[in-house]
Formats: sequence, structure tokens, C-alpha cells
Amino acid sequence: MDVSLQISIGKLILKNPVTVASGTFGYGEEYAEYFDISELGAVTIKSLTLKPRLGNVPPRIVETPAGMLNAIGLQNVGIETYLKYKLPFLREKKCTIIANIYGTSIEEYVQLAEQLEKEGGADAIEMNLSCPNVHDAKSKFKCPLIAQSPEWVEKYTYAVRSITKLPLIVKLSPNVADITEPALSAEKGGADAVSIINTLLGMAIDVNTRKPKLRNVVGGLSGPAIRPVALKMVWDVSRTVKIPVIGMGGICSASDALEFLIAGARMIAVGSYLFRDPLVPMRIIQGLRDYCLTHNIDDINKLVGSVIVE
Amino acid sequence: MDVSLQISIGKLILKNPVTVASGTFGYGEEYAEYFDISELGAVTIKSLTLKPRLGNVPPRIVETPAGMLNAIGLQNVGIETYLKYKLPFLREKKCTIIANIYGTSIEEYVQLAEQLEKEGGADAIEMNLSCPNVHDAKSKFKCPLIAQSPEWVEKYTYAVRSITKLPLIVKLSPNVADITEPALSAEKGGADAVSIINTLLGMAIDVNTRKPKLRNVVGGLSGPAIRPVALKMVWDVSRTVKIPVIGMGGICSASDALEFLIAGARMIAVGSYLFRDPLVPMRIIQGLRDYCLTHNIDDINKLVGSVIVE
Amino acid sequence: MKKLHECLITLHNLVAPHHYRMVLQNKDLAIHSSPGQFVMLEVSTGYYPFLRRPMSIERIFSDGVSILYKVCGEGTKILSTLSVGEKINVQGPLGNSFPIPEGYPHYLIVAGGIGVAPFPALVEKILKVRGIPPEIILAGKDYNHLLCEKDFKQMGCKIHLVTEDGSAGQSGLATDVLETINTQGETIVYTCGPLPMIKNVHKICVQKGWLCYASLEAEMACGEGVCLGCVLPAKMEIENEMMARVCKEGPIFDTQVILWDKIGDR
Amino acid sequence: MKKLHECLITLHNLVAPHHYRMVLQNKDLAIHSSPGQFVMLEVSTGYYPFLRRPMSIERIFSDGVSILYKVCGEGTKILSTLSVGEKINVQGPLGNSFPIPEGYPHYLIVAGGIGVAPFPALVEKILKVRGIPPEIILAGKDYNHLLCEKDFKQMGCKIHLVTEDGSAGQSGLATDVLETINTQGETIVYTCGPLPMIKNVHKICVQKGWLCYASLEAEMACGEGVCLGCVLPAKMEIENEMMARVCKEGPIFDTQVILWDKIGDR
Ligand SMILES: Cc1cc2nc3c(=O)[nH]c(=O)nc-3n(C[C@H](O)[C@H](O)[C@H](O)COP(=O)(O)OP(=O)(O)OC[C@H]3O[C@@H](n4cnc5c(N)ncnc54)[C@H](O)[C@@H]3O)c2cc1C
Ligand SMILES: Cc1cc2nc3c(=O)[nH]c(=O)nc-3n(C[C@H](O)[C@H](O)[C@H](O)COP(=O)(O)OP(=O)(O)OC[C@H]3O[C@@H](n4cnc5c(N)ncnc54)[C@H](O)[C@@H]3O)c2cc1C
Ligand SMILES: Cc1cc2nc3c(=O)[nH]c(=O)nc-3n(C[C@H](O)[C@H](O)[C@H](O)COP(=O)(O)O)c2cc1C
Ligand SMILES: Cc1cc2nc3c(=O)[nH]c(=O)nc-3n(C[C@H](O)[C@H](O)[C@H](O)COP(=O)(O)O)c2cc1C
Ligand code: FES
Ligand code: FES
Repeated sequence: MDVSLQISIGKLILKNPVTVASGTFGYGEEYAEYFDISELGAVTIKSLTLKPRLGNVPPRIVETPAGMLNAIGLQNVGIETYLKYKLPFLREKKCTIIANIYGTSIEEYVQLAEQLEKEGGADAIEMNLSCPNVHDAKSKFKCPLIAQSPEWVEKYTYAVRSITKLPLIVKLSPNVADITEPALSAEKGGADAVSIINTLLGMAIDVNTRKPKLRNVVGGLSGPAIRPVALKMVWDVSRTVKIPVIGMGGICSASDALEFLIAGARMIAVGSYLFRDPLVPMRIIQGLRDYCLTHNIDDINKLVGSVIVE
Repeated sequence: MDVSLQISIGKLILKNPVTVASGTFGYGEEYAEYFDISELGAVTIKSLTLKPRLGNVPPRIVETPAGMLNAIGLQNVGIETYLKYKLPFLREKKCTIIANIYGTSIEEYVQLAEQLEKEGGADAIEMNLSCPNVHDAKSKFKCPLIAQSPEWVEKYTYAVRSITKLPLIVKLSPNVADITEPALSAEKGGADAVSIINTLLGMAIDVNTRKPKLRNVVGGLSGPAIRPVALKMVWDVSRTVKIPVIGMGGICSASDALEFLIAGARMIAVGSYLFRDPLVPMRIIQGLRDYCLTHNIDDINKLVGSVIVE
Repeated sequence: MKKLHECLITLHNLVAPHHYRMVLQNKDLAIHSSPGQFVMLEVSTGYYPFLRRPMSIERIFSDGVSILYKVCGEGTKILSTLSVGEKINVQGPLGNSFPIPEGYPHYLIVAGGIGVAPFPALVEKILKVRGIPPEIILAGKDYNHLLCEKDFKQMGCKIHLVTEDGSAGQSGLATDVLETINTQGETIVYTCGPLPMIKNVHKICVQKGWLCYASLEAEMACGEGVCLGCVLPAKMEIENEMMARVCKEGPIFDTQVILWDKIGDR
Repeated sequence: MKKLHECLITLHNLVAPHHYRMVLQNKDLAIHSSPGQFVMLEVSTGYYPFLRRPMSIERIFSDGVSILYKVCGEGTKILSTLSVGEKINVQGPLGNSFPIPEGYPHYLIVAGGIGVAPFPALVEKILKVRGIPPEIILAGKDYNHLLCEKDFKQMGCKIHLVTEDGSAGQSGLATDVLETINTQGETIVYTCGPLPMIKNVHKICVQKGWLCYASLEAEMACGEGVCLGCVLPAKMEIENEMMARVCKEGPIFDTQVILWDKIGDR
């Protein structure tokens, strides 16, 4: 039997449903030393901003039980450097590129998307409306995220939708009471897919110094610890919207990836676990193929949302 | 140096700030075989309802990375049986009792609180406004919790506050965008303290059968996996309300407990980790004392909220 | 009675592919254990796995107990890497034990696969208090899945071997043999193994009018009755459906109290 | 070049209280390693600990490398329980290596505590390519914290021992000794140890006009430059403040590029 792993996001066809989570794969150069990164369904790059950003003051990382907190603060080279120095490598490798973007206003998102489309910098755009690490946790501890307001999500999505024909993905935050609301807004705003989920807000304290372990006080929790939460949100959203869901949050193995697909994700992303095992995306692609063979599934799309609820 | 671990919740004075999380300690009988449960600051009992409840259909438990999902569904003996058969044991042991209650309406909460006060069934009442496991996940997947609506939290709290002089604790849910809002409502409604946090909604799927691992589909995530999330919420709430915060979520050791106290919790509860080590509350009480001695702290209240944010 | 023990591992053998026997040395634990009870093992000192693992007590010695287990997931895999001389934290004994009522000339054991685990201790106890060697149906997928045969022989039991593939003894299922057995006088059946097998053993016992005690399993968190995770629907008191805790009211149940219809095929 | 290796542990010794040396056998790893580089060790197969642990390469052999480590938390504790004959997954070599520029008659090493770890390999390399034995200031809290003295002696190095409590060599800090050293001609200092020590070594070097390379540490997740977790503020190109990745631009830095004022006293 031939197994097709091909899926599509908007009009973009991907050879398999496996990508990497923004911010855990740089711009592809480093892990290209470990495997042929063109084998990925897509490469999702670190969030880009208009100007380069230095990010937050370190320490930026704390290990937690079965996970980690990060407060990178969107350190990135900026769109100019990306287009000039990072993009050629990805193009040469023949990667499908999902460019994740972050702006501090609607205009910035629009500008980023326009420039990416014009200069061929992306095959799809992922709007990061849910980064927990760019606000100063001390002064405004409510850290309002765009993704926490369904209204804003629709506005932001609509604005970018209006100026680009590129497939548009909106990345949402788990720090909400009901993630189906912003997901619906993203759909209404014209998104071709939603990414579920970004990190959960979290914190850790060094009891000897009584200082937060992250200099930024608060960070985003990722890794297998959050997998059950992510999976539940993917299930909720995929029953609510008609557009594809890209599932992520603690995926470490083919079995984890299958949980997300069965719950309703059309595509999945591996994030923090890359740090443990850079080869995990390849293992997952192979594992999905094996599972389909064993279970007599000729098209991975048939698996999507096939969870049996009694 | 003498170290005082004494703290107070409303007018209730507790000999130390360590309790157990509702639903992880039954009514005290079982773990009384392991240690002298009167040594606890308080015993928090499994949620009581007016009538006995059978709870959800099993399987009800799934292990997850550094944590677990449960969908018990509030199985409990009901208030009558509690008062008749469980209370005498706790009273004989001279335990301070926090009675956790759950109702499906304001009236039920009021009735439970009235009866508990009248019959001396509690030294404090904890209103569980945040149980994720009592709605049918299939039919209404939005599972609206009282604790997700600041308005309802205030109403429910106020109603119970009006009819009881017992110290009143309101237990909130992490499944919100900003937990300070319901916390403020609880304070406005007259609560003497808030418990932060109940479990996070989560899910797991058996990829071979494609069925959810919990018969109830969705469950509540607890254990060390969620500790960073809980700690962040405790920090947020304790800077917002004036009433004490009872912190819980993944506490496994004295060091974990200290993180919560330093973040701003006046008291802490141990939950799931009891299943691994029933003696952990005793270890924590000892560990708090040792820490205070080492750090020259004569009163544990001085530690509360002492986190140093640069 | 102390229920948390640091036990020394004094024996740890592969007894069949993926199956191990481990002897846990601890006098206190041994003294208080009865056949049918179980222990909860802390297989790691970290948070992965997070929960303890339940295992039946296989045999009870003067200074310790043995367990017999099958490697099936992360926890048992870690368990299998422990060496003799290492220590492991053991909670127990937990749960109730097999009743051995008087006046039954026939004790019959039906064990499927690793479900044989609690029976060596039970046989020893029956021999001790009743002097009658139980008859045993030892069933498994194949020859490799028939455990403890030698032990039972040494104890003087009559044994029926059954394998699904016929690689040893009769070919078929445990229940095929059970159906053919005719005893004279009151008979008690003890069973443990896969749930579908136990259900069918129960049905046959009902037909034959035999009393049947099963050792049941459920996902467990606390093993002590506080989490209410391990329940099964049962009718233990008159007219009162309840959720019985496998770890506390069980793991040994008179199969007539279980509401089999409500359990489904998990 | 493959960077993920299953390594056989061929030696694992306690070399001082809480300090171990481990030899990781793997030709591929050995061939590509240079002094100053590090590896990331997978200390558990489960999710606890979740991240790999970074360790400097101590020595490079023909068929493997050694590491020298101190048990300080959960990860290194688990590491210390591994036995010779077991395998461990090792990622590396990672990061840059110590530059050994020509034309320096003096190579000076300042090692504090476990900070000595990367230097045996460096000394061997300097001897090999420059034929000059470096001078070494070996500092520690007490006698037990002075590691590798014998190795350095065998390599022909002049060694200054310094302990805070005076239990061996001179009493005081590494920097006390460094200040008293006067060299003739161009001098390069290599240093590794506690951050306050490194800062002070840097200051002294600036005063003396010496070039100083430090091996720096930071909390790491990926070790490969993708997570941006391990950065330090630096000024590596003209007029351009940047966040330099310790795992990629480092771990070896010319101490003049680090913006010490912005690091604080973590
Ligand atoms: C009272 C009791 C006695 C038992 N006695 C034995 C015995 O003597 N020998 C033996 O080999 N096995 C026995 N089991 C089953 C044994 O506990 C499981 O096989 C084991 O927990 C699997 O752990 P794992 O980490 O290897 O598997 P995983 O599949 O990784 O476990 C994941 C989770 O599921 C639970 N789980 C998995 N299988 C079972 C099961 N069958 N029953 C209950 N929980 C399960 C685990 O405890 C864990 O929480 C017993 C179970 C119970 C409840
Ligand atoms: C490039 C590099 C080389 C190193 N070389 C050595 C060496 O040769 N010998 C040696 O003993 N130690 C070395 N360290 C420090 C070593 O990595 C830590 O001591 C170790 O990770 C502690 O792990 P743990 O689980 O025992 O401690 P825990 O305190 O439980 O670790 C918790 C977390 O903090 C991180 N962490 C703790 N201490 C440090 C530290 N000093 N630097 C960076 N991260 C830390 C851990 O990696 C982990 O993520 C090196 C660190 C780096 C960055
Ligand atoms: C170190 C780190 C950096 C991240 N940076 C970004 C980012 O720049 N943009 C973004 O949208 N998400 C970012 N994320 C979130 C991930 O893309 C992903 O949503 C999250 O980590 C959950 O997946 P995981 O549990 O598999 O890591 C980052 C995560 C980590 C751990
Ligand atoms: C098995 C189980 C049952 C629970 N039952 C209740 C309950 O009846 N009422 C309630 O308010 N919280 C209940 N909880 C939530 C805990 O009280 C606690 O808020 C949560 O588990 C977080 O703490 P932990 O991570 O230490 O377990 C339950 C938790 C578990 C694991
Ligand atoms: S396992 Fe907790 S009640 Fe049985
Ligand atoms: S550790 Fe990830 S960038 Fe250095």
C-alpha cells in the first residue's frame, strides 16, 4: 500500500504534516547539520520583527518538570537580515517556509507580510499573536496578548488577510478561558489555519536568593508537561472551525503526533523536544508512515479528527 | 531561635501553613495510618455535595509527563454521611477542617454551608467553583465554570458569605485569561481567602484504539507539570487582592512550598504528590522550619510575598 | 503498621521473555502481607513516571515478598533495569486479600498470562489452612506465557496447561477448560488475568453455581482509597449501586458484586 | 559530521568528593573535538530531567573523550549513577574552541574549582602545537577542590596551588596569585571557573595588557544556537551590541567582547 502523508494549508500543499515550532529551529541552518531539513513538511522560522531585536536580559531559560520556561523576548535578526542572509539558505535547500511574524501594531504585521510576499520570503505566514515574553512583567503584569481578545484577533487577521495572498496562519495562546473564541475570530478574519498552542505563562523562583529564576520574572511553559492541555485545545478548536488546525505543545514522538492528528490537527509542530533530540521530526515522519501502514490508512487526512468519543 | 509557622485565614488561626488539596486526601482516614494528620495546618476534605455522587464512568485517571489527568467527577459520600460517619473521626483526631463544597446552584452552596456551620462540620469552608469534571465534555464542550465568570464568582461568594461566619475560601480555576479578575470578585464577595489553582483542562488519546484515555474525554491536569503555571497565578493574585492566597499545583517538596510562599501564598496545599509520598506534608512542615532557621526567619509570615523582583 | 518501606532487591530474574521476578526484602512488609494484596512501587526517584506502579504480591517469605511482572510500558521497563543490591521504595501491603472460606472441598484457580502473579501465595496459604492443593488452569498465549508451573507442581497442585497457539498443553482458552471441569461438592474459583477472561470465568461460575473471586485491575494513582481513580461499578450492599475502589474494597472481589454490564470492554 | 553519538562509558571514577571523571568512547566524537568545546549529555531517557546537560571536554583520546564533572543537582546526580559498560547519548562536539595564536611565549591558565575541566585538553594541544608548557593557577575552596594537578605536572606545567582555606598551596584566591605574576613578552590567559573569578581575571588582564580567553557558562536548552536561551550581552563587531550565544559564538570568548556591566551578578 502507498501511504500519502500530503496535506494542505490553504492553497499550500505540503508533503507531510510535520513542521517545527517557531523559535525552536532558528532559520534552519543549525539543524541542517543533523538531517535534510527539506524533508520537513515545512520549516517554521523564528518570529521576525521589522527591526532586529536583542530580546530579554538573561537568564532566559529554566528547566521545569517535563518542560521548560523561556523568556527569550523575540530576539531575532529582523526582516532585512532574514531576507538577505537567511532566506537564500532555506531556498537553496528547497524548504517550504512558514515565516512567523510579530509586530507591535497592525501596521507592523501588515508591513512584514507585504515585504515577505513581495520578496518571496515565505510560502505561508504565521502571525504570532500570542508571545508571552515581550511585555515587561513587572510593570504591566496582565500582559495583554492580542490572542486574548477575539475582537483584536479578527482585526489583526483581517488586516493581513487583505494585503496578502499567501496562506495565512494565526498562532493563538492557551492563556484564555475558551480558545475556540479567538479561533473563530481568526477564521472570520480570513485565516487559512490556526496554530494551537503557544506557551502557557509560568514562573519559577530560586528559594535561596528569593529571585525569580528568569530575569524577566515570567516566561512561557513548553514541553511534554503541557501536552494534555494543548491536545484538549486542539480537540476543541478543530470541532469549532472549518480551517485546518496546526497542533503543537509537548510533541516528542510519533505517538504524540498521532494523538494530535486524531484529535483533529491537520498538521503538527515539534518544539522544545528538538533540544533533546534534533532528529525527532524525522522519527515522527517515519512513525506516521509506519502507523498508517499498520492501520491500513492510505491517506493521513483520513486520520485527522478520527477520535472515537463514546 | 524559635520559628513560628502560625498563619491565619480570616479569623481562623492555623498552626502551620500546610494543608492538603481537596480530593487527594479523602476525609483523612486513609493517610491517618501514615502520619498524625492533626499535625497539618488543616485537613481539606474531598468536595461535598448535598446528595452522594457516584462520579464519572471509569477510566478516570491517566498518567501524563510529570503529572496526571483526573476525571473523578466529584464522587463523594454526600454531606449527611460526612457529618455522621466522617466528621467524628476528624474531630477525634483534633484536626482543623476545611470543608470543600460543590453545588450546582447558589442555593446548594448556601445549603451546604449552612448545614456545615450548624452541625459543626467545618472550621472553614472552601467553595469549589472550578471543578472541570462535572460537565459532560461531549455535549457542552465549553464546560463553563463559575470561576470563569468574575460576575458569578462574586454572586456565589456573596450568597455564602451572607449566611455563614465561618472563614470562607473560594477556589478558582486556571482556565482563564486573567485569574486576578475572579480573585478580585471573590474578595469583593466577601471571601477570606482564595485557593489558586484547581486543575488545568487536559486530554489524552490512546492512538491504537483512537479513544480518549479518560472515559469522560476531558480531565483536570495536576502535578509538578503545572507548577510553573500555578506559581505565576499565585504571584499575580497575591499582588492584586488583600486576602490570603492558598497556593497549590504541583507542590512536591519544601522547596516547592517555599516558592509559593515567597511568591505570595500565605498557605499551601499538597495534592497529587501525596499519591507518590503520603508523608510529604510532614516533610514540608519540617523543611519550612529548617529553612526559616537557616535563613534567620522567626515568623513564616515574613517570608510571604518576599520575592525580589529587580 | 508502617506502609512505606525501603526494600532491598535480593533477587531479580528474567523468568520468561519480558517477564521478571523480583524479591523485595523487608520483614515488616512480609509480616503484614496476605495473598491477594498488592504493593505500589516507586520506579523512579524523579517525576517520570510520576505515579507508583501496582504489583500483586506473588509469594510471602519470612523477610520479604516477591513480585512477578511483565514489562509493558515505561514504568516496568525502568523497573526491569534495577539490580540486585539496589533499594526501592515500596508502599504496602495494600487492598484486601483472598477469602478462603471453610467447607469447600474444591479450590480452583484460573490464571491467564501474568494474571498468575497473586496465586503462588494463595496456594501456599490454602495448603496451610485447609490442607487441600487447589486445581489450577494455567493459560497463556503460548508456552512462554505459562509462568510458575514448576512452583505449583512442587506444591502438589493438579495443573491444566492451556495455550492459545497450542504450543503447550491444551490448545484454546482457559475458559474452554473451565467449562469441562466437573467438581463434586462446593467449589470456589479464584481468577486473575485479562478482563474478558475474568468476565467469562464469572459467567461460567454463575452457571455452575460456584463462588468466584477475581483479582481486578484498574488505573491507580494513590493505591490507598483517597483519589477515587480506580473505581468499578458494583453492588456491594443491598439495593445500593456504588463505585467500589479496586485498591480498597478490592482488588479481590466476589464477581457477583461487579456490575459487568456497566464496565464495557476497556 | 554526525553530532549525535551513542557512547560507551569506559571509565567512571570518583576523583574527589562529588567530582567524577567519565570517559565516553566514540571515535567520531573524538576525531572532531577540539579543546574548549563541550558536549550535551542525555542523562535520562525519560522526561526528567527534560534537557540535556552541557559538559566541557576534558581530554581528547583517539577513540573518545573524557569529562570531569561535579554533582550539583538532579541531572549530575543521575549521571553519577551510570556504570561502566552502559551507553549514553552524547551530542557534540559543540561550540568554538580555544584559539592558540602564534608568537606568545607565555600561556597562563587560571582555573577555579570545576572550571579546570576544559584545560587538560588545552594543555596537551598547546604542548603539541607550540611546545610550551603553560603555567597554571589551580584554585579551589580547599585541597579537595584542586583537580588534575597530577595530570598537569606530568605534562610539565608550572603549577600554583591556591585554596581559600589554605589547606593546600597558597591561601587566597586565584586572582591574588595572578596579580603577582609578571611575564616577559606577550601573554595569553585562559580562564574558567566561577563568574566573579572570571570577571576579576579579565580586569587584571586588561590592566596588564594581556589577552584573555574565558570559557563561559549559561543555562542552555539546545546547545546548538537555535533557542537563544544561553546568550550574553557582547560587542563582537564594531559598534554593534549583540546577544552572543554561549553555545555557538562561545563558550570561549575574548573577555573584552563581553559587556560585563550588563551581566550583573547572577
Ligand atoms: C492491583 C494491581 C495488581 C497488579 N499486579 C500486577 C502483577 O502482579 N504483575 C504485573 O505484571 N502487572 C500487574 N498489574 C498491572 C501493572 O500495574 C501495570 O502493568 C503497570 O502499572 C504498567 O506500568 P508501565 O509503566 O510499564 O506501563 P504504562 O502503560 O506506561 O503505564 C501507564 C499508566 O497506566 C497504568 N497501567 C497500565 N497498565 C495497567 C493495568 N493493567 N492495570 C492498572 N494500571 C495500569 C500504569 O500504572 C500507569 O499509570 C497490576 C495492576 C493492579 C491494579
Ligand atoms: C558550556 C558549558 C560547559 C560546562 N562544563 C562543565 C564541566 O565540565 N563540568 C561540570 O561539572 N559542569 C560543567 N558545566 C555546568 C553543568 O552543565 C551544570 O553543572 C549542570 O548542567 C547542572 O545540572 P544538574 O541537573 O546537576 O543541576 P540543576 O541545578 O538541577 O540544573 C538545573 C538546570 O540548570 C542548568 N544549570 C545548572 N547549573 C548550570 C551552570 N553552571 N551552567 C549552565 N547551566 C546550569 C542545568 O543545565 C539545568 O537546566 C558546564 C556548563 C556549560 C554551559
Ligand atoms: C525557546 C523557545 C522560543 C520560542 N520562540 C517563539 C517565537 O519566536 N514565536 C512563536 O510564535 N513561538 C515561539 N515559541 C513557542 C513555540 O513555537 C511553541 O508554540 C511552544 O513551545 C509549544 O510547543 P512545544 O511544547 O513543542 O515546545 C518558542 C518556544 C520556545 C521553547
Ligand atoms: C484525583 C483528584 C481529585 C480532585 N478532586 C477535587 C475536588 O473534589 N475538589 C476540588 O476542589 N479539587 C479537587 N482536585 C484538585 C486539587 O485539589 C488541586 O487543586 C489540584 O490537583 C492541583 O494541585 P496538585 O497539582 O498538587 O495536585 C482534585 C485533584 C485530583 C488529582
Ligand atoms: S487508586 Fe486512589 S482510590 Fe484507588
Ligand atoms: S543553548 Fe540554545 S542557543 Fe545556546
